[in-house]
Amino acid sequence: MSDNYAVLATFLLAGVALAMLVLALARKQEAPKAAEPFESGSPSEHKTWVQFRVRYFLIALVFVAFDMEMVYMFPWAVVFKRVGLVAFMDMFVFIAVLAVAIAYAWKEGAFEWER
Amino acid sequence: MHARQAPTREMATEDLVTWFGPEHPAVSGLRLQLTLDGEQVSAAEIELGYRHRGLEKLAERGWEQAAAIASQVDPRAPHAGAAAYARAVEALAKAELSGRAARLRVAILELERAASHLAWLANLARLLEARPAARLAGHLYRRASTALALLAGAPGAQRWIVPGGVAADAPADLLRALSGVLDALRGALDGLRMDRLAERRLNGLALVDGGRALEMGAAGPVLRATGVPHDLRTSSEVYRALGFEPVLGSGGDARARYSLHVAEVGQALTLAQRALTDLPRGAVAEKVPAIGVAGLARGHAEGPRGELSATVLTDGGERPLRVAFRGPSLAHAGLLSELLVGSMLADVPLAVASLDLSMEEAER
Amino acid sequence: MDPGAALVGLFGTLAVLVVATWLAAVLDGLGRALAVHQPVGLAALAAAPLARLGRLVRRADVIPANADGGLLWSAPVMAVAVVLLLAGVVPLGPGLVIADLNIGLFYVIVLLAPFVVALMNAGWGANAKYGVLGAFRAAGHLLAYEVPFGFAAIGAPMAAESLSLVKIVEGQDRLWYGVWQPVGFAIYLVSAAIITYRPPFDLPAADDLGGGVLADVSGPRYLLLRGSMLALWVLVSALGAVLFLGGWLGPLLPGPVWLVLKTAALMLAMSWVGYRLPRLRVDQMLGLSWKVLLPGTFLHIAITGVVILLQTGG
Amino acid sequence: MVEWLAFVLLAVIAVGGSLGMLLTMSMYRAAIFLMASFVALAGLFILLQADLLAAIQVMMNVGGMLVMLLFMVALMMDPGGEMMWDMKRKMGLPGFSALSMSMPRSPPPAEAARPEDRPRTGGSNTDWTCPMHPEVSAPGPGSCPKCSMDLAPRAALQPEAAPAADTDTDTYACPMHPEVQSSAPGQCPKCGMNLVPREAAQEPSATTYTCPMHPDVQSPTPGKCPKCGMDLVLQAELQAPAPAATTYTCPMHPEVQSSTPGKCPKCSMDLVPQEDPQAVAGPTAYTCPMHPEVRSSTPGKCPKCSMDLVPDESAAPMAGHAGMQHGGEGGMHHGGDGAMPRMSPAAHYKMMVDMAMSTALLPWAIAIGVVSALLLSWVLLRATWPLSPTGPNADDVSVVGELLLSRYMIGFEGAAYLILAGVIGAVLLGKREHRR
Repeated sequence: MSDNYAVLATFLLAGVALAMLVLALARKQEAPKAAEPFESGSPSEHKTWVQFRVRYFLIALVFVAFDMEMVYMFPWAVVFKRVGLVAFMDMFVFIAVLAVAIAYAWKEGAFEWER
Repeated sequence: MHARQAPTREMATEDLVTWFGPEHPAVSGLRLQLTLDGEQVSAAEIELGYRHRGLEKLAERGWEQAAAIASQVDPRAPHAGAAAYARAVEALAKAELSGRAARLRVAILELERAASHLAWLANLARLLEARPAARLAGHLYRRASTALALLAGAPGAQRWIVPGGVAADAPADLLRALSGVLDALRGALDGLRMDRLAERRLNGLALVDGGRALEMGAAGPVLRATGVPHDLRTSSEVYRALGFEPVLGSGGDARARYSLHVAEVGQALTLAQRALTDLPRGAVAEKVPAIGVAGLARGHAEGPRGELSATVLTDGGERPLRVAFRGPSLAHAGLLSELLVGSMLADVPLAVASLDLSMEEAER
Repeated sequence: MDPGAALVGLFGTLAVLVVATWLAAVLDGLGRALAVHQPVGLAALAAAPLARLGRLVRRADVIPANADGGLLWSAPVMAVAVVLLLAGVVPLGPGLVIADLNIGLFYVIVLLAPFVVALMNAGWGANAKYGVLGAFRAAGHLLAYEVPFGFAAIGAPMAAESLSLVKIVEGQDRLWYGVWQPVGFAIYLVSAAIITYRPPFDLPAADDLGGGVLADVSGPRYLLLRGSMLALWVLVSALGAVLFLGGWLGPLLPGPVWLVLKTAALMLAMSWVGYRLPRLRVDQMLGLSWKVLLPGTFLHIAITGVVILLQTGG
Repeated sequence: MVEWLAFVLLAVIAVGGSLGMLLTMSMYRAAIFLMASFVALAGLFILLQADLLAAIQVMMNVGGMLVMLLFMVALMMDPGGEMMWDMKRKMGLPGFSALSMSMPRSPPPAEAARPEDRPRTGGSNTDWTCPMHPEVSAPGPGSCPKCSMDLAPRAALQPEAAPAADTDTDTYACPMHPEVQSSAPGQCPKCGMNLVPREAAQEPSATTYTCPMHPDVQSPTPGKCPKCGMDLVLQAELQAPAPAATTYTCPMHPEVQSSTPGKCPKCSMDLVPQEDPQAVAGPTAYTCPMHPEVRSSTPGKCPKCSMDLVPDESAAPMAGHAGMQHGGEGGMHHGGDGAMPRMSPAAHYKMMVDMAMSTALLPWAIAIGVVSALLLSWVLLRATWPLSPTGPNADDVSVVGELLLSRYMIGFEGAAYLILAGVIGAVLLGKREHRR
């Protein structure tokens, strides 16, 4: 197993090195005017890094919960065939509870875009 | 789990203020200052001045210049501008058009409308990424432009409507080309129709209220899509003789405008075809001198984007004292600052495009 | 694996990836041409990406004024690294895999998230309005794809009793999972289009943002980012072929050829369908993901579970 | 050997990530550092042959940190760290730039300054330097040979604190700890900074403390800002009284002097009032700490960011500081008595931490630091080190699955209820948060 990861680590290092090499070899732009960020042809005047209102706020929260859920699903899926009906019933309850969560979030308008 | 960090007070976020246009892939010719709350537009300011050419001043240099400039007011509808100006001069000289010339003018104005509408359809479909429809509309636009070129020459040399009539008679093969375009359009109607996803994007987008539109001075398809039967052509005898009835939309949103444009393309091509069949005999033009008559006169034409008018003030001299043009685009642009509020940023290009603004015409 | 073999594997993978990226660009153009009924010669389609490559290599690397250089720098590096790490686990044929991990599928799902972060870094780091807006759209992508993607893919390990991609392929020797898990397959393809920024889900780099996260990226930096987006598309499609279309399994032809054919077919289908659909807004994409795809995956898991139970019980 | 290398690399990334998070000015970077740190920890897990755990670690943290990033951007002021970075640069604080954002590039250079444009100020203040490369020194304006930026007077880049009047001072206080009061010059017992003289008018009883970032925060006692956790400072330091204007000068061309208001002959800007150079040195113009282009002759709020304006001496001829005993480069490094004194390393560190994002992220930084330390020491003390494959290739996933479905079923089902509770809580919280 660690063999596999050693190879993958080589891949990681190679990817980083490759990208850095390409960036290092790239011709740099010297004209300062060219370095102005694109904003439809006008010089940028307003603050860019603002406290942006993330409108998928609620979805982001629900997402974290479901992300966690996936962690449980994969080990379950692997042994599903071996364990059989018990695993199925188990997952049935699991998914039913999650479906309730989704339904609740849906009903409360978490998936609707705020207007 | 991370929300504990959130203060229990209201969430105070900042607006992102950005320029949108004039050099934007989706919006050109005007600059919008969008205030974005999240991705939703909370305020939109319009800034003009990117297409101003000082045409009205240039037109005061002489009658010849004025006539040429009239067809440059709206570069995407040169004949409508020329027609408005010609009517103004004809009204000054109290000249009458021959029946043949009037019918030929109808043909070219309608063909121009069809071409302009098709270009609009292609643009909107492109912005919607309804690529098959965009390609189809673009193809039809090219065919309509070719037919237009048969009549009035290549784009850029289009001074065909002149005071007193038209510059040249219609070529024999124009009618054939026209029915060819019409057939192609009939075959393509299904392809031009929006699919459900695209329709959902357009539904309720850039919704114009009929009363508000009238108040702001909107005209053309933008106004007709709200259901207001305002069309200069209804008062024209030539059009009435050809069986013209204005097409009306309902809803006033971008979807209504889309279907209105599709319907008007068919109507325009049919009208052009009818105008060219059984042309009455007669001269295509009379000489209408602008020099020697004094006074103020105004001429109108229903262009593809709405009513275009030209006002001429003269003391009978070698050059007009004042030539003024007016079109609907400025009023439509004025609507934008209301329409965009509350829409998503991704919808802004669609909303702007759906109004079919010609900033050249708005700023002259 | 000895170091020599690892190096051969590395350079082999790099070569395959470069060719695959070029093929992806060709398939992208082909799908587009098919979608808009535009007759284009194959030679022109094949040459276009190469010409673009030539232009991008020569162009200068512009770093916007006031940019956060570190983040800008990290974006292509992360993107390329993720692509290489993913390429290392895709099984090309029997025994032809660099690293057969026993958590293979989970590993893939986990590694897709840093790619989103890479695009976000490109957008935020540019310190430009459209880039920042694009970055937030990119974050929306993670929220939209990850849960349906993982749940759609879970049908395969349920049937194969392993997360190893090799075992998943071997489990399909009688019937492809895609055949009896059509719901999961369809949801997988949609969420794969989301994660790989295929149209109609190419929001972070959309036209209304003038290119979004890529608006202020140019030259070789653009090449790396755009190229890794295309390579990611290849890899996720190949994974789709592995999970649902039996990977390298097929008669007559050698294994790798089958995998390439299946991957190319999936990519062409995604490209063709994608270019026919209007681009979605972020809210529409998130709505699709949470209101349609996620309940769909619940259904998919239930059906798959019942089928497996009937099979083993009966 | 390879394992050792990997171990060291991962350990450096893990610790460096948490350090970077602690010291970066940018909220966004802090989240990225946090992610990097967790991913490096996942690498350590892989070294321990727990690849499933590593994958879970990466998935949860990249997803979770990304969501946290969204929240931080929405909730925290100055998410990009621009303002903080600017402040750090203005105060001339060295160090840690590698962990913070890279320096903003300057706008395109204007036309080269002509020799007669040089301000006729004497002394060492004609030392022009590059904002990026302080080692560059030039006698006049120009561009930096290293980065082509416009050179700026060194004194303008490292402004001294508002010098107090040379008379009427009978108390000395620490610039950072206003509660420290002394009747004689000396050093602050808390941070070791030199005490600065304070005007008698500012009696401790009349002072209020405010946050440099949140002017609406007012407190009669020193402490931390409830909004951003920065140390409160004396409001009087931020809002100095308006001086009596006797001469007028151009904000852009300090050599332009006039006894009446009017326009600058060089750039037609309105002249701004300025104190007589020979009179008592004092603040002559007010500027925003964040937006140097904002200038005002009276104290007030910045029109761009609503921060309180602070006195700015850079517009005034530096030679006129009669109250300064050392006219030379004051500031941090060779501080005179009247200028902002030299900072002790401890004070410097404290200020760095205050300015960095650490106040928001401190719990995270501490948590990750502790976890890394425990994990690292455990790895180091393990008996089987260096690591080698042990036993058969155990299928971790199925073992976990079996356990989940047999012994820890309650945990499995419980997780679902936990998620349900989480979703409900999130929705309730989100609805309350987002209703404006």
